Amino acid sequence: MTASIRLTVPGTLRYRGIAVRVVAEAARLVSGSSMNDPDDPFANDVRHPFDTAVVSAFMEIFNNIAIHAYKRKGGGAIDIVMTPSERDLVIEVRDHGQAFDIDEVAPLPPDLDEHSLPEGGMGIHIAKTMLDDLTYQPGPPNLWRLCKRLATGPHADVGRS
Amino acid sequence: MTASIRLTVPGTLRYRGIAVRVVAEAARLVSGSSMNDPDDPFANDVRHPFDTAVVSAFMEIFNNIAIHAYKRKGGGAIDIVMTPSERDLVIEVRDHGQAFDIDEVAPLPPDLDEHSLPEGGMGIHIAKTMLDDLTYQPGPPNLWRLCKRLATGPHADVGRS
Amino acid sequence: MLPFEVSKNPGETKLTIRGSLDINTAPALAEEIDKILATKPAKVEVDLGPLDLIDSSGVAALVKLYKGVRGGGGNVRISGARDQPLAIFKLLRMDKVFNL
Amino acid sequence: MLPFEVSKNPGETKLTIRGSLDINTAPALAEEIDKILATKPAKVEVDLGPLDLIDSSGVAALVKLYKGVRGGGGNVRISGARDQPLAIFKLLRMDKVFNL
Ligand SMILES: Nc1ncnc2c1ncn2[C@@H]1O[C@H](COP(=O)(O)OP(=O)(O)O)[C@@H](O)[C@H]1O
Ligand SMILES: Nc1ncnc2c1ncn2[C@@H]1O[C@H](COP(=O)(O)OP(=O)(O)O)[C@@H](O)[C@H]1O
Repeated sequence: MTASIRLTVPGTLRYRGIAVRVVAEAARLVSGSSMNDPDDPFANDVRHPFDTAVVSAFMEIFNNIAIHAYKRKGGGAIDIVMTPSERDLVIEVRDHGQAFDIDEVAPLPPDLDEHSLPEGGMGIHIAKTMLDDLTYQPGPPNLWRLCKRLATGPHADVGRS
Repeated sequence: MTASIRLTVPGTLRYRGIAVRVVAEAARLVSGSSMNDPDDPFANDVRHPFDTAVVSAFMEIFNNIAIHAYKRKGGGAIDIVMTPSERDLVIEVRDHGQAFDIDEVAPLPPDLDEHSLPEGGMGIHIAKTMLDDLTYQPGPPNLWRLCKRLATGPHADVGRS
Repeated sequence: MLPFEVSKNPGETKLTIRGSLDINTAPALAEEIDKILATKPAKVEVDLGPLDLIDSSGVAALVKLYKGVRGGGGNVRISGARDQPLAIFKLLRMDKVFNL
Repeated sequence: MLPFEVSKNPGETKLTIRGSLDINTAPALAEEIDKILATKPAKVEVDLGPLDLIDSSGVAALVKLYKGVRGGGGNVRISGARDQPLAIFKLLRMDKVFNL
């Protein structure tokens, strides 16, 4: 089961839905949440904690590439390679947009109250916290590597915050 | 809107669900049946006649590659390039499995009654009839080209039988 | 969960098929069909209302059921086909034989 | 169809959000939120029961609503969050502020 699935789409938000669906399916191949729900061949809820973590992180990475790397103008592709194994899912995402320095991204304030609720700057934090490992290597192509391991204990696969 | 979406999956029936979903989404980009149904982000019914035709044809082509070209053993990839435009969807499907002579495929009997109902040999017929154009070019790689145009008149996009 | 349900009443077997009847799900239905045919049913009702998608493997399973029941002298009533499955039956001109 | 519904009763505005609240759907909600805030509502009920998925853009829209209503002296009650949206609120530690 270490064969890869590869999806390449234009780097705009129009193709976000397709990419998110494929990633959700790839997550399901690992988590075992049924791929062919007989009740609805296209049912696609994200319920399993593993699927939740993978899809949540991937949505942020995709948004950021379309918005920040490609500046909402497209002009390049987003290339996604998903490698499901029995224990984990590794997703590599490549783009040819503008690179950035991920270490300069400010962390979220540690204690939130009503007044400090953030209205932005949550994407990288969500992706990092949902995954076991997230790395970014500026390119070209810029390369994101997302890794999520299937937890064996209960309640162990969503977030580590 | 002439950018392409490309999906590559291992050539087994395990990946059929992912491929069918992506093709359904690509069809929706052309037919305009909503991709992000707000009521259910993952709702994926195939209802629009254009989507019906594309998905019906593609399912048969995918099945045949996994079963006949790769003989249910995998061992190679299925590479799918979808090019949606305003008026049509072109899907190219490539495999490195065994080639065959499509002209030798026997047509279905023209008149069906209870006794002549077929229990096989319907796949190519379904794909051809659902599409505006279906070609096969033996390889390697073997290349299927599926084309469906968006009909402008009513009731015009399903089947031509 | 299986993509179909069978309920048996005296003199009638009812089969409800849901979701996607395709190359991945048809084999399980074909096994069930063998069991149904072994009972030599006089009447089989097939409800395709909850069926969203079908491919030629799924059609083949239904044809096998139809021929098997008719060959044993029984009757088959298929109802509820809609959307993509209905388009497929029409394309194959099975809508008339199946009385859809 | 919009991914949200607004109903206004005297003294209370109810907002129901469904499906996916994300970078593609949040802008329409943000416009609606501007309209709601312009009425200086005393109480806003947000029902997230039918919400399946949210991303940081969706969260930002809800934060804007929350801060706007509170800043105008009103109250916000958010209820019904489940599955992926609930996981996101917990991760961001907003579950406490939002009282989920
Ligand atoms: N893929 C990317 N390419 C270029 N810049 C990025 C990318 N992802 C994130 N950034 C930068 O990092 C910042 C923080 O990203 P994020 O945490 O997702 O919050 P937000 O997108 O809401 O600003 C962004 O504002 C942007 O400057
Ligand atoms: N992709 C393919 N590669 C090799 N042979 C194929 C392929 N597709 C179809 N065939 C051949 O054409 C025949 C007819 O295909 P089809 O009409 O789909 O019916 P069925 O698959 O039920 O036999 C198959 O039995 C097979 O011999």
